[in-house]
Amino acid sequence: MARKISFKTAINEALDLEMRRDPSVILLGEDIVGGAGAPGEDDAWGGVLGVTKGLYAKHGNRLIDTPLSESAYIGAAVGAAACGMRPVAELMFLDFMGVCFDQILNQAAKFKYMFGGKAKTPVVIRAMVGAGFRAAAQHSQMLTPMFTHVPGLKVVCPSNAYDAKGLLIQSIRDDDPVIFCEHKNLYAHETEVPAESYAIPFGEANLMREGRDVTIVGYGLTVHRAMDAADRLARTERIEADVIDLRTLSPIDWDTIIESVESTGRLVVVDEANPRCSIASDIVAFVTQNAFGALKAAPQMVTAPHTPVPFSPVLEDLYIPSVDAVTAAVGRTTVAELVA
Amino acid sequence: MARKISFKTAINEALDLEMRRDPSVILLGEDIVGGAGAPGEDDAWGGVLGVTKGLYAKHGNRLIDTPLSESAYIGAAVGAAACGMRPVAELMFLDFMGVCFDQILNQAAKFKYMFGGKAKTPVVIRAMVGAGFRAAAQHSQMLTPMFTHVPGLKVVCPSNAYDAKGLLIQSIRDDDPVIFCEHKNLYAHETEVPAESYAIPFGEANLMREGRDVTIVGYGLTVHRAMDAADRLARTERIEADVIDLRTLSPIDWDTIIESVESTGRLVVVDEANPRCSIASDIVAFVTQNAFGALKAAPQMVTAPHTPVPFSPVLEDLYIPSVDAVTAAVGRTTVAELVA
Amino acid sequence: MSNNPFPLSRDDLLKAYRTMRTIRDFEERLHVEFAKGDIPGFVHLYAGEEATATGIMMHLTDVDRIASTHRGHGHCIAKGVDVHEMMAEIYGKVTGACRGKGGSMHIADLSKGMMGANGILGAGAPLICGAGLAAKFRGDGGVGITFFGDGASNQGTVLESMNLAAIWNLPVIFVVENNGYAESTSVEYATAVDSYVDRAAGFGLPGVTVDGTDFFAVHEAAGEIIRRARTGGGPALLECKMIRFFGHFEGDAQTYKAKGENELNRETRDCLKIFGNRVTSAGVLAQGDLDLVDREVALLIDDAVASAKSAPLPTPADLLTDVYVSY
Amino acid sequence: MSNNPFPLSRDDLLKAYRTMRTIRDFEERLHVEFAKGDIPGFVHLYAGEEATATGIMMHLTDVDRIASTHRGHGHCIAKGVDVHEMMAEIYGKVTGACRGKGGSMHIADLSKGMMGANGILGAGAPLICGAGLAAKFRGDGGVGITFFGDGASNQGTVLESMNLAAIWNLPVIFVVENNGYAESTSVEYATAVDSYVDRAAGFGLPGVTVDGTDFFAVHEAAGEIIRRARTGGGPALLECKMIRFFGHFEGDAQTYKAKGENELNRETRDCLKIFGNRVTSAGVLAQGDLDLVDREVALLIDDAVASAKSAPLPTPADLLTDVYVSY
Ligand SMILES: Cc1ncc(C[n+]2csc(CCOP(=O)(O)OP(=O)(O)O)c2C)c(N)n1
Ligand SMILES: Cc1ncc(C[n+]2csc(CCOP(=O)(O)OP(=O)(O)O)c2C)c(N)n1
Ligand SMILES: [Mg+2]
Ligand SMILES: [Mg+2]
Repeated sequence: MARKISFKTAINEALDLEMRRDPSVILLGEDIVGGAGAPGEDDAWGGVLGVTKGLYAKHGNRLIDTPLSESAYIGAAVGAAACGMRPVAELMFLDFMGVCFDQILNQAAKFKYMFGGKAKTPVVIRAMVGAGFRAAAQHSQMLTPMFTHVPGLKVVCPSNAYDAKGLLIQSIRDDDPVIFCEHKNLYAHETEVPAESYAIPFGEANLMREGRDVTIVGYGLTVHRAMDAADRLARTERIEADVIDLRTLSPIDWDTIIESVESTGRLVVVDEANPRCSIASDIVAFVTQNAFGALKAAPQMVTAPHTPVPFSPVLEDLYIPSVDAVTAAVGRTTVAELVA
Repeated sequence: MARKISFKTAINEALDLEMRRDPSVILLGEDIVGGAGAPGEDDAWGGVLGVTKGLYAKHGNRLIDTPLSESAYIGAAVGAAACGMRPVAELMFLDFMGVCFDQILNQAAKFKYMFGGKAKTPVVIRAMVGAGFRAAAQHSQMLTPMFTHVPGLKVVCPSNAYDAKGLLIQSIRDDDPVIFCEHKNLYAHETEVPAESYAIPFGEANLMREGRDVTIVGYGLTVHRAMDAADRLARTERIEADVIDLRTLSPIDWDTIIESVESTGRLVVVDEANPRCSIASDIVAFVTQNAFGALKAAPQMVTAPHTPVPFSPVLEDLYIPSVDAVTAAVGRTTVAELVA
Repeated sequence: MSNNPFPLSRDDLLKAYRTMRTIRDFEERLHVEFAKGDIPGFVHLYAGEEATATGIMMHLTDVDRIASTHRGHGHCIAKGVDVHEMMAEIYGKVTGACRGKGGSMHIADLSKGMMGANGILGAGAPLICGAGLAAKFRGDGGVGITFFGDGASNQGTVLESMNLAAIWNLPVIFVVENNGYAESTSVEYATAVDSYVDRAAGFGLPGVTVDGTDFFAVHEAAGEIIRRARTGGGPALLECKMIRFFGHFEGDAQTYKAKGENELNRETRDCLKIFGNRVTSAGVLAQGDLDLVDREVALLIDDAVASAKSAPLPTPADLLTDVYVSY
Repeated sequence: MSNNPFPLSRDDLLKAYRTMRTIRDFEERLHVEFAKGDIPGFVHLYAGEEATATGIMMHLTDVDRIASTHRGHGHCIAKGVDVHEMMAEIYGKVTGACRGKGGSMHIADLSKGMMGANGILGAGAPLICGAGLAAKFRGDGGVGITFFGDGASNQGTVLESMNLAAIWNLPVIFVVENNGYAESTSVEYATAVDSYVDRAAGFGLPGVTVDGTDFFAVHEAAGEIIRRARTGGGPALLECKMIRFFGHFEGDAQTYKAKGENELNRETRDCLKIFGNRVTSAGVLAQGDLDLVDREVALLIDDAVASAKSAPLPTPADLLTDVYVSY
């Protein structure tokens, strides 16, 4: 039975279903229940934006509010995972990685390899990413490229409620550490979502729209910019685009991307992260090295500028890759032919 | 007067010269003097590998040994910089970024922008990078792409003693936060270095060798692999390569790279970092987007594999990009033509 | 007035009151404007906590530096940051303290020794150690003060910094603004020690706990600690127990608080009322003196809001500037 | 023996001695082999500190977990990790505990509850909180023990973890291995408190300091703390004052130590000698019993080194495996 529910509700549902299915699943985070030791109501917050609201009533002490000590509780989640639990830790904003990164970079990500394959670390770290919330430079970053760079980590960034539910369920069942990135400006976004449990395998991108002229790749929020751009291009320029939603950044579905570019010959990657060593550059470089012959024009990267995220809404709106920027990039891949 | 000195000595000399020139330069780090509060000799260590040895005798209390609290002392260096000092903080191994990254990512790198241009943070963070030391997964990473990704940071990685001295002097004089990466396997490497003070400007790559057939780009240790590969190619295949030493990763000298590729039409980037969202992918993507017409073949990336750094010497030697891997990649850029 | 029982002159008392009233009005007004939807982003109000920022900052000059928090408006005002520039910043205008690029959580004015509000809990502690180190090298007698909440007191950065400041004998003061809550979580749940004085002792720091709603208690305790730090006596911790009148941020339903908790606090523990009663009943200031300040401050805030609203926005070019000194 | 004054049986005393001797020989032998240049990378020796690892680990079984440090050989041996696999790992052989991928700083054996040596100071503290949390959820009565040095005691991860363990009442024990030095830096310089018991108190943790070279003192203190933790009594801190016989790592000239410091320590504070004297003078064990153990251990270490040297290296294919469970 599918109903329209929000991205936020889909995440809540995925957590609920996995907690019912597997007693080793526990949730840790700041105010994920709320009101700990306070005189008022229980379950007072359900997370800073209410994503985990209501789970405490269903699962009680398997949700654990933490002190404001990310190193300690993210590390505790990692350690518990190495001891057979399946913790889902909420790092409110991924920007806070800076105070707990070692437990991810040098511990969770490396156990398996460093210990010769003898360790398993099934921990999920949920965190909000992305700009548009007027939350300024320390609460709006993507940082997805940094995690994608790290061997041993899996990195997920859904673009809609359906994927959010299926990918989070897979993340919890996956035996490797997963960084689960939730774009805060997608929380209210609704799609049809089945009530029952389902897992979306990692490394399978979603071909959202089929065209023949150009391949547009995005993830998270930028998938929507890519779709809007594709619609506009179809209407106004009769350009038909393949739009690929990566869904997972690591592992990444190279086959689907390469296959599409081999048919279109043109590639535009839309990435909300900063440009240097970005997901956009990663994809353009891989495709160029491995499908150079198929390219009819220079691949184009549409990213945030090489700046922190500005506070002022007028600037922040310019910071996030726009539909105009995507259509312009597509335009460059069509004229670029002449140059090439 | 130029003499042959080691990379390590060149760094020591740069620190000494800048401390003489500018009283606001101070050094902080773990055991950079050594023996603090201990019964034995003063200046007992001069850093874990002796890089700062002898500076205490010359500059006394302007070298400060720190407790093992990277967040506190790296942050203190950042704070002191915001208050008019020019601290050079040693983060022994860049791998330790995980315990202090916030002070770099969300503080030092963002002050200037977040405060509307009203802040200046002239801090230098020196750290060892790279594999080959048999130091295993937590003491051998490059991590250069992560820092290069961050707007507001400047990232330097010298390949030889001459550059190390000139780039460190520039780093100390620079008004922005600089991550100064010292490849531990280059410390003993010697080149001719003038005794006097000189600064090498950021964003100026070094064309180490001129060819016409292919452009090979590297930084740090991989510059030497690139040079060896170029020599071998010239001897055995009569292939002449441009070899470009980036010297600084952010800012990066796009002009020199593009200019070279426009003349050779072929590009190989050699990066000791892991492959995803790497410096290699960053350069291949930028060049492809901006000089697509000049490319005669698919650009090639030679990087470490997508794995942590293994301990066993036999595996670690396979992990680091080899001369063979570089020549093979150059080979692919020449045959690739047919495919294209 | 000859028989002034307070350690502050009449003028200083008026200055203190004006500062507290300015913070209060600034925050109460933001609460109203935010509800209208005029203000973007996260806004954390300092209302109820004014006596702490003011009692401490009365001892400081521009050579002294502070590192603030996400709840930084009060610290900014007490440290002398221009109220018009603050308001414009919160509205995202180019006339703001950070030219609209920082917003409420990042207001800074280094010329006033205000090293920035901070969106990262505890991040100010290492930074202020650096300020203290710089002051020590310069020998300018400056002190550094870092503020952090009861919740942030459990951040490793804060804890490491206490040890660092102690072994380096830095002129640094750690001010715990203990308002009992971290978002919706109580300090009793999150912090495993009854008094922060014990926490400080574990790092060799002297510590004092005061009623942060009592300006005079804060002023006295801070004065002694700051004097000691200035004269080479080293770092210390000051715990101020206080009240947060509003929610964690604007929009917080506050269901974790007890019924009537806010009303009772405003009734019985309003630091402005407490201060007013003290100074008027002592006959050092007349109610009329305070009323005059109230009227002046009201006008100031009205004007700050009005000019912030009408101020120009940043231009697209501003997006790309200020990344590097040489950008 | 009827009149055994010790809280351990004759067999347990022999077991303890064998463990300490195994650690000592393992480390002394590595010192020799390293000097020959046969051993790659950084090697940090535990020699001199054996009584601490052994005194604590005597109370543990495989259900209990430990998180170790860069100086982890002693913890591994005392926790029951196979000596042959350890030696092979240190030589980078595929027969090693981590198939040659980890080396000295990353030896682990989760089946024995050994969660890994660690190259990152303090990193074991959060991890062991997770082990304690898992034990609590499973109700298996397991405890978690994290070791860290006097230097690492100033890492934010360790400090945050003490608070976390306290508020969650985790069955976790924080063992400070205070050997007086962090690399070349003295604990007096780096740590702003005289006793770690005071540091613990700042996080609401009970703490005890013992002479870490006295097996019986460690064994008794650890026994009590561990028993309490097992039965829901919560976390605690145990400071063990000890001696590092060798340098920080192999190759350290140790000029920061006092002249004759090492010799004097080996003479007067050798935990093996102290243990031997105690048990023989009490007549519970005869010198002959100890000598027999010494001979057996010597053979074990000889064999471990010989087989490590002759063991096969990893193959190129091993470079790419074990990154992901499903790699
Ligand atoms: C490192 C980090 N973790 C979490 C947050 C999210 N956060 C912002 S304010 C806050 C509560 C802070 O409580 P407290 O320190 O007591 O200060 P108060 O809000 O009560 O003034 C939290 C959890 C953050 N900004 N930074
Ligand atoms: C986070 C981090 N910082 C610094 C280092 C480098 N380092 C390795 S061991 C060591 C000294 C540790 O001293 P202590 O904690 O007292 O342990 P000990 O070596 O005395 O056993 C240092 C500084 C590290 N490995 N990790
Ligand atoms: Mg609070
Ligand atoms: Mg030590």
